[in-house]
Amino acid sequence: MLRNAWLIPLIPALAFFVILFFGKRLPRKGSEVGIGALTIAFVLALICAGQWIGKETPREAAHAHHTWFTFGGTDFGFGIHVDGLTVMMLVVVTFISLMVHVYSTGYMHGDRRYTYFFAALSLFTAAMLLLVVSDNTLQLMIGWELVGLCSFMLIGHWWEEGVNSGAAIKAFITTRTGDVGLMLGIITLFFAAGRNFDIEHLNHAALTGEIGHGTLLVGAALLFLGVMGKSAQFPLHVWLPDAMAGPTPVSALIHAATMVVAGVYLVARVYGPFFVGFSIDAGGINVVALIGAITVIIAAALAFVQDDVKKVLAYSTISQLGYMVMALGVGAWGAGIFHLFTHAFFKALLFLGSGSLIHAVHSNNMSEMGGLRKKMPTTFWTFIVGSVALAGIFPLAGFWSKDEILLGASKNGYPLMLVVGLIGAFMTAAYMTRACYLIFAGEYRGHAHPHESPPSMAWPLRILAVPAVLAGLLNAPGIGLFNKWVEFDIPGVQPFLHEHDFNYGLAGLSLLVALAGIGAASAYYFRGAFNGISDRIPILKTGERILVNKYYLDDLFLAIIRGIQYPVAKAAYWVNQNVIDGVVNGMGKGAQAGAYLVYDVIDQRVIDGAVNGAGLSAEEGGSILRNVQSGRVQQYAAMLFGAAAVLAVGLVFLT
Amino acid sequence: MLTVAVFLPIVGAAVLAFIPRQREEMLKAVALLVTAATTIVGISLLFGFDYGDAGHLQYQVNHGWIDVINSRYHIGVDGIALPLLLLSMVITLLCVIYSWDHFPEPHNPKAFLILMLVLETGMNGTFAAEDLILFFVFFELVLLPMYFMIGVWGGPNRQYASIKFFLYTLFGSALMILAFLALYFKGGQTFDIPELIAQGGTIAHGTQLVIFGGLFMGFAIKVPMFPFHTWLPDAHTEAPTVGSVILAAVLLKLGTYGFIRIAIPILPEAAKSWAPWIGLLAVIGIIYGALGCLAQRDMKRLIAFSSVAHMGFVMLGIATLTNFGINAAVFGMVAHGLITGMLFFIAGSIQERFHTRELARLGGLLLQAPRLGWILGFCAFASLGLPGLAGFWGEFPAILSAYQPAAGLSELTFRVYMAVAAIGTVFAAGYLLWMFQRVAFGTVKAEFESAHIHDVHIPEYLAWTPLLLGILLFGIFPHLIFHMTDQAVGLVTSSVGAVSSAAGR
Amino acid sequence: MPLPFHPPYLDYHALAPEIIVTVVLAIVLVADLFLDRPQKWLLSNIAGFGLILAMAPILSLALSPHDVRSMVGGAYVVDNFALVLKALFLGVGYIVLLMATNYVEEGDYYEGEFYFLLLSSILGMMVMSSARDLITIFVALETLSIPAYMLAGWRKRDLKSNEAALKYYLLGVLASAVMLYGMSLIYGYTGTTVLSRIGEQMHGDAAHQPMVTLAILFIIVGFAFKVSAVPFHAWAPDTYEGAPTPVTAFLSVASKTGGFVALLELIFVGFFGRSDVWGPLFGILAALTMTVGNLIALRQTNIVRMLAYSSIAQAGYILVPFAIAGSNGGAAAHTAFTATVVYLLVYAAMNLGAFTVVIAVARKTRSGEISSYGGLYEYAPGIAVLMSVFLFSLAGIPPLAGFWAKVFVFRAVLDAGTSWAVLLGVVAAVNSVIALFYYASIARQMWMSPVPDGDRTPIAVPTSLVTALGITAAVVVVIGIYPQAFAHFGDLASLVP
Amino acid sequence: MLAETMVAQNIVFGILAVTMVAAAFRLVTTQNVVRAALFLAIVLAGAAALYILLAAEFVAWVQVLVYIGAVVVLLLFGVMLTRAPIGRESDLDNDQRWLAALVALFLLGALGAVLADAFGDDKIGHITIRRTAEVSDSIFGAYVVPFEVASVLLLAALVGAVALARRD
Amino acid sequence: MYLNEFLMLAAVIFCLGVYGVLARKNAVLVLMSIELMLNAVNINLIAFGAFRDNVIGQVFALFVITIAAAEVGVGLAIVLLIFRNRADIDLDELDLMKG
Repeated sequence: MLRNAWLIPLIPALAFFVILFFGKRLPRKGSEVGIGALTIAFVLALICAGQWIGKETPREAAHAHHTWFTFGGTDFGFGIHVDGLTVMMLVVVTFISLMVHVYSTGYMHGDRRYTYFFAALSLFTAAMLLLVVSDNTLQLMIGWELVGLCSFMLIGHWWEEGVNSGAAIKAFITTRTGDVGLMLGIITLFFAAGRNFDIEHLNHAALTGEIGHGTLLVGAALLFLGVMGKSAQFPLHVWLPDAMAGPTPVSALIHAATMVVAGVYLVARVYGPFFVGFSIDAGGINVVALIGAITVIIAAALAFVQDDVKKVLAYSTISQLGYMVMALGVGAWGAGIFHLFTHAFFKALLFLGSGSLIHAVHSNNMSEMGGLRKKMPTTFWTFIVGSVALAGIFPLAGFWSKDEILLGASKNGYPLMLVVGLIGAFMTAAYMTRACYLIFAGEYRGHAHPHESPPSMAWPLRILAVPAVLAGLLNAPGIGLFNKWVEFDIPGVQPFLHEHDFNYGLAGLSLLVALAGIGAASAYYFRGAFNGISDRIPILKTGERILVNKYYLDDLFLAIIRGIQYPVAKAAYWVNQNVIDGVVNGMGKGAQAGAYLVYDVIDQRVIDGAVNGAGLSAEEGGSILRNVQSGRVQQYAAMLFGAAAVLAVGLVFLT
Repeated sequence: MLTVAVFLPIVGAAVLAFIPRQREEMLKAVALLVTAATTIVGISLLFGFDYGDAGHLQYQVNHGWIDVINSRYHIGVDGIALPLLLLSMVITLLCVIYSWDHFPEPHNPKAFLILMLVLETGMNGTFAAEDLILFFVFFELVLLPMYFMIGVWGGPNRQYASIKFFLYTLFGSALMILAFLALYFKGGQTFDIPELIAQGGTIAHGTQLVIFGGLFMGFAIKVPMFPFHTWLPDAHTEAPTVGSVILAAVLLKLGTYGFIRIAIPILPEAAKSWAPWIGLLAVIGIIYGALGCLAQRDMKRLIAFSSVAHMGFVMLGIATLTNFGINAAVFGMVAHGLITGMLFFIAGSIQERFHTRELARLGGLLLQAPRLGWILGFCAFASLGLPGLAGFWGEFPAILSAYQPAAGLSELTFRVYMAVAAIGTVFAAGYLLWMFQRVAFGTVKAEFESAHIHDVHIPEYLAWTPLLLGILLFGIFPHLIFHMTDQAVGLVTSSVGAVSSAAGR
Repeated sequence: MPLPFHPPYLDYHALAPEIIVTVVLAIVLVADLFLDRPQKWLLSNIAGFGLILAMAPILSLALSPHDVRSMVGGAYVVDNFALVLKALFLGVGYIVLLMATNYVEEGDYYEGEFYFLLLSSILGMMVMSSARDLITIFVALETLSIPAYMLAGWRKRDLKSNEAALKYYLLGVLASAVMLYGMSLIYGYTGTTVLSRIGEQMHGDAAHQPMVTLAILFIIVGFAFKVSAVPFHAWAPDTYEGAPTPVTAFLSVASKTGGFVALLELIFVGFFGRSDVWGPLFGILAALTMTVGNLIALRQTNIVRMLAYSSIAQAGYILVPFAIAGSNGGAAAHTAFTATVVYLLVYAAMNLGAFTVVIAVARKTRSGEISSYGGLYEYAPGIAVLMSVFLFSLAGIPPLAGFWAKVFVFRAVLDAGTSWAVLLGVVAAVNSVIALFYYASIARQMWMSPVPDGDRTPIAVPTSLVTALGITAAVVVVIGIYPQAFAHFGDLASLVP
Repeated sequence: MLAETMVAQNIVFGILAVTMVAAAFRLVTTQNVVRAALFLAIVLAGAAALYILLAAEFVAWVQVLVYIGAVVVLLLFGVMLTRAPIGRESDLDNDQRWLAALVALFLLGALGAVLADAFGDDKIGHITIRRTAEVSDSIFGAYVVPFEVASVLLLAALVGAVALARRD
Repeated sequence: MYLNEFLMLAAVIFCLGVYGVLARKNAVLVLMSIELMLNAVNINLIAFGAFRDNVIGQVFALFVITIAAAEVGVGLAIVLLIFRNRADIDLDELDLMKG
């Protein structure tokens, strides 16, 4: 089965076309196709996992490679590379996606573009899976871009409102900006690896020092640009919160399992160049880790001041992604991946939960919720589970993965990252507490009449709650299966990433920090301690304002776009119309709508004259010369003799 | 066989000339028949083509033509010409279909169809010609019909646009013919392209530079490259839908094709000396065109400027003088032909329905005509180079090739070009999505709420489906084109001595 | 004591075309006396028949094996070049006849005399194409000019026509006076009038004395006037505008060609040794002629006048090969000569065609203003298409004959390959673009502008005009598609040393 | 040849030359059209005399017959028919007199210089008296074609002139 | 006798003719001036004929004389035509067509 893993992306892709063309005619408007396809895909993924685990160690990655096309003497192939990482991703993606599909049947019920929505979901999943299984960077990039496309389609699902389509475009453009880096990075590494897109070959070459360090650094740095775009790392994270404009299931899919983790996956997959390029094993600090760290803190801080529940989760996602990137940055490869794994479950859970809430209260704002604990028990319990898991409380999933990251940071010589990690843990716990408080505690502040969501939505929550609780145990001390199943090894390269055994001290510390966070937050909210503290202390006030305004980053970017791009565009266009075009016509010429009045005159003159560059001058020349043609025959005669005489003298001297 | 492919249309035109202009149905039927037949011939060419030997000319015909100046009727196609040849055939066919029930004003289908057929002969001929004079004749033969198409059936400002287009291109050609004749005398008294390629290298470097300059003017104006592009927006804006489609889809390719077929292989050294400058103009064009787009209010004009940007990618590919680059260029030509052609079709249909192309007045197309809207979206994404669609394979390899230009060209320079071009892709995404949002998203503007907008109808479907399929197909199986072009390009670049840097290592 | 008189050897086969034309013009003249008004139409048919008849011996000569027939000590030669041009003149004459038939008939001008003069002028041209001797050239020149002077004034009651005649006459006579003076000097220097013998004496230091230079210059000036090369062109626009349109066509094609024929003979046979004189001279003339002609043409509103300037510009292109024929030892002489002849052939067809259209249109609009061509395409598509063909051929757009003419010229230029030559070529190229502007602007009128006076009644074109249009258009298109046709004329440059 | 004949020749030439130039000058300056015609006659006659001096009697006689006999008379008729006033008339010249003079002198200078340079002091040596027969021989011999053509030309000129000039 | 005597005389007469042509307004006078120029040519021819000691000069001169006569005839015809239509023959009045 491993060799045929290509079926897994293929099935949803087919589903996409089926839904697109026949969806509307089907009884369930195409949703059944999507769900069916995803179920199959999920099953296949599980089979893959089984076979992978079943392999005798050391597990050999499965390959299947076909030449796609060749030119320029280079083979552009498409193929699959299935190893632990792939399998893990396959399982996660298909599973989450399946959940989201099911959930959507309820959530999107009665939507105008219900069918189309499912089509997009399937394509989205397919694209992500394609990205996951691909064995070469080119194919990976294709999946990558397709993911971007689908995110555009889904975020802009309700495109009637300009806000939504705006958000969609913002998402696409921002990630695309990162993709410039990705593209150039891929190109650089393509040539560096001797005109070869193959990832394993690339890693091998990188780790065996076949490629110069400088080249690797450039290539990796460029790739990382792409990562920052897709995985919403600071400062390219701005698109993600806006992306909440999309329907909640989409947010779940995007933020839990698919799009955003693509970046992390990329780093993990093409780890060789990163490891060597950024000389990660040197410890201390490096760009990847640093960016990750910054993201962790900043995003977490932002999560505090949000009123929109989805935004809270969005920022928490960003900060968790920061964790993963940081993990990879500090060389804790396994930890990063593991966190990706666990995070997928509880974050999906949380999003779907929030969706259930929104579905109930018809609002995203926590200020219009409150006291829902009784009204929506299932949602409540599952949400709490998710939050606790996210907060990293023993023994839920988040605890284990986050702990490993901190462990890695400390052991690989990144003390700063360790600190950041702990602060992050504190904040995470705190803002989740705040969220839970605002949503479930106290009195209901909304206007709608909330009620528990339909089973189609409730069940996915229940199901997701299970891995949210248990997933972490895979790597619990004494078990540590995950790291055995999913490990980064390149044939021919002796292992360079060393896993560290569980460290109770550190684990305890992180747990304490998390609890502290919860404690503090509860103190603030439940007990009403330091009420209005931010009002009393100006510094905090300004701090809050800055946070509320997302550090003014959006404004900054808008300013950049509005203030630079459009004027430049306008200027360039003006130059085009007036200078270049003008030079050509021999006179300035503007055909731009709105400038007609200004240019008609010139147009006319230019047209009447010769458009061919001599323009007006030709015309004038003609007019002047006409005067010679006076009509007086004797002047003609004079011209005849005169010319003859002059030429005579001229020639006589000439010869 | 090839001769038929070239001259069938003009024969058809002659036939049309004898059908009274009242018999519209008959006129249309004949025109359709002819173009379809031509396309079938083209397809049979496709099947008869020996891909194992795509590098060399096939279906060659080589008769004496004008012994006086030793110019021969020599035609043939290799892997580079074949796809473009087919492109022009298909596009013309589709244009006939599209204009089936809506001819622009002043109606007069007879003249319109005749022009279209003459145009097709010109285009096919240019792609098939293997003799400079023959090439030039076909190259120019294209001018007149387009001139009349724009000038008679065009928009309000048509007279200006048409004459501008005409003079502009002719200016280029005037210098081009001089260059051709110079080649004749410097290159061993022949106009035969293969022979010239064999001997071109022997021309003194200085002379090469000058001659190349002449050729450059001729082709660059046609492409059009950055400082010479100003005829394009006017021509496109004023031209009737079908005119813009043909213009964008095929005519612009004549210029780039000229570079690949004539300028570079015959004058390799000059090509090397010119390449950095061509590359520079190309990348300027990419950014410049994109910025131009962002400042547009008129949909058609926006698409026109996007052509400038896209042809910039093509020219960048060519400028690298590598296999990657030129393969990409050829692919880019085909892709741009399909995609931009499609976009112009849509723009035309939109104008037909709303009687305006002003982005500010449009909106909510998806609500009134969802299919049209999504097709537009599809094309927009194809045009911004989304992988899996045709546009990507013209763009990405071009950028790729700039990383490592042909031996002897400054890598640094071209890597800068590469970066700029890559940034250009973001701009592309910017203006295309912006356009898409304005046109398709949002709600319907008040003025059109009551207007009855019919969705895509039959002739449009017939005309568009092949293009859309093509965009998808070539996106998924780029091989379809690369396996034609690769060898032929290999020969081109070998003359530049770039093979070592392209195929090797 | 009486010296015995040895009658010269005359090859009557070779002279047959001239003789036939002479006979026919005599017949026309006589017949004119006996026919009264209603039957005058016969005359044009007789004349036309005569011209066609004269083609017969030309064909037989062309097919006959021995191809150079030289008479009276090389003063009169019938070779390939002569035959081709005689055929051309006959053809042109026939077309002009077709153009004139209805024109003269309906304008009730003298018919018999008209055709008679036309034929005598043509006779002069035919003699010119065989003349290889100063005296013969002089006589031929006057024979082709003097009738033309009078034809220009044929619309007797029209002041413009009179003025046209007078201007043409005066300047013509002056030009020939200058030319004669030059000829007399040449005779004085060489002691002979036979070109070939003159040619032999054009080498060495003696040949480089200023006197010879001056003489050559004066002779060239005489013909530069005939071909209306700037600055000797001034008569052309006025005369063309004033003269009856068929006559204008005749002048702008036939007599211009006559001038070029004479120049070819003089330069390539007589003065080839002095390329240092005529090379730069023609260079200057060509550049001036092209540029001035085109620039002024840009500003014309009357179509005949515009065509006049256009034909001046065209003469400029034809002069280009002369300019480079002598460079680096006459390397490019052969191509240059061919280029000129080819251009003359093509130019005749396309220019005549354009004028025919003008006549046809004027029959309806009664106006020569370009604006009156607005929307022609709507009510006379056929004519509009033909006119476009002729105009774009004049502009040199392939695949029309005019394009090949220009290609031949450029070819000659690059064959010479000197930097001056190339410069001249670039000037010509740029000019061809300027020219396109005014040609295209007429096309624009016809196709893209509305009909000025909403009158859309189609034009009634008489058969003779249709025939003329048919022939000219056929030539333009056929040569355009199959330029190889030229090869069938054999070596056009049979004069090149 | 005897010296005195040469002297005589020179004297005669001198007289003739002076007369001709004077007459020609008056011709282009006189304000009386009829006089102008007469001056023309004088110049032409002088030319005839020169021809005799150069032993070309036949040409001389043709000159007398054709020119003085025909052309001058013709011109006089022209003068009459165009009702030019007999006697003085104010403005027979146009306003570009000075330009004309300039061009003429410029031309004269050029011609003079060139000729002087060319034929410095070549003498017309012994002059063979050519009998008219020789002239006719070569006209009907080497120059028969132009001769025939010239006849057509004259006919054409005649017919055309009639057709133009005749009142209708 | 010096050849140049004749040539110079001819040159002078030729230039006087040129002057007349350019400066005279009355068409008939212009015709006369033209005759002057042609005569100058004839003198050249005869002189050269004597100089080169062959008959061609005389023949040439005869042709010139003949044709000159014809030209004058035609010229007068045209002048008369104009006179009939405009009642004067001032050349500088004739500028209906220009530019």
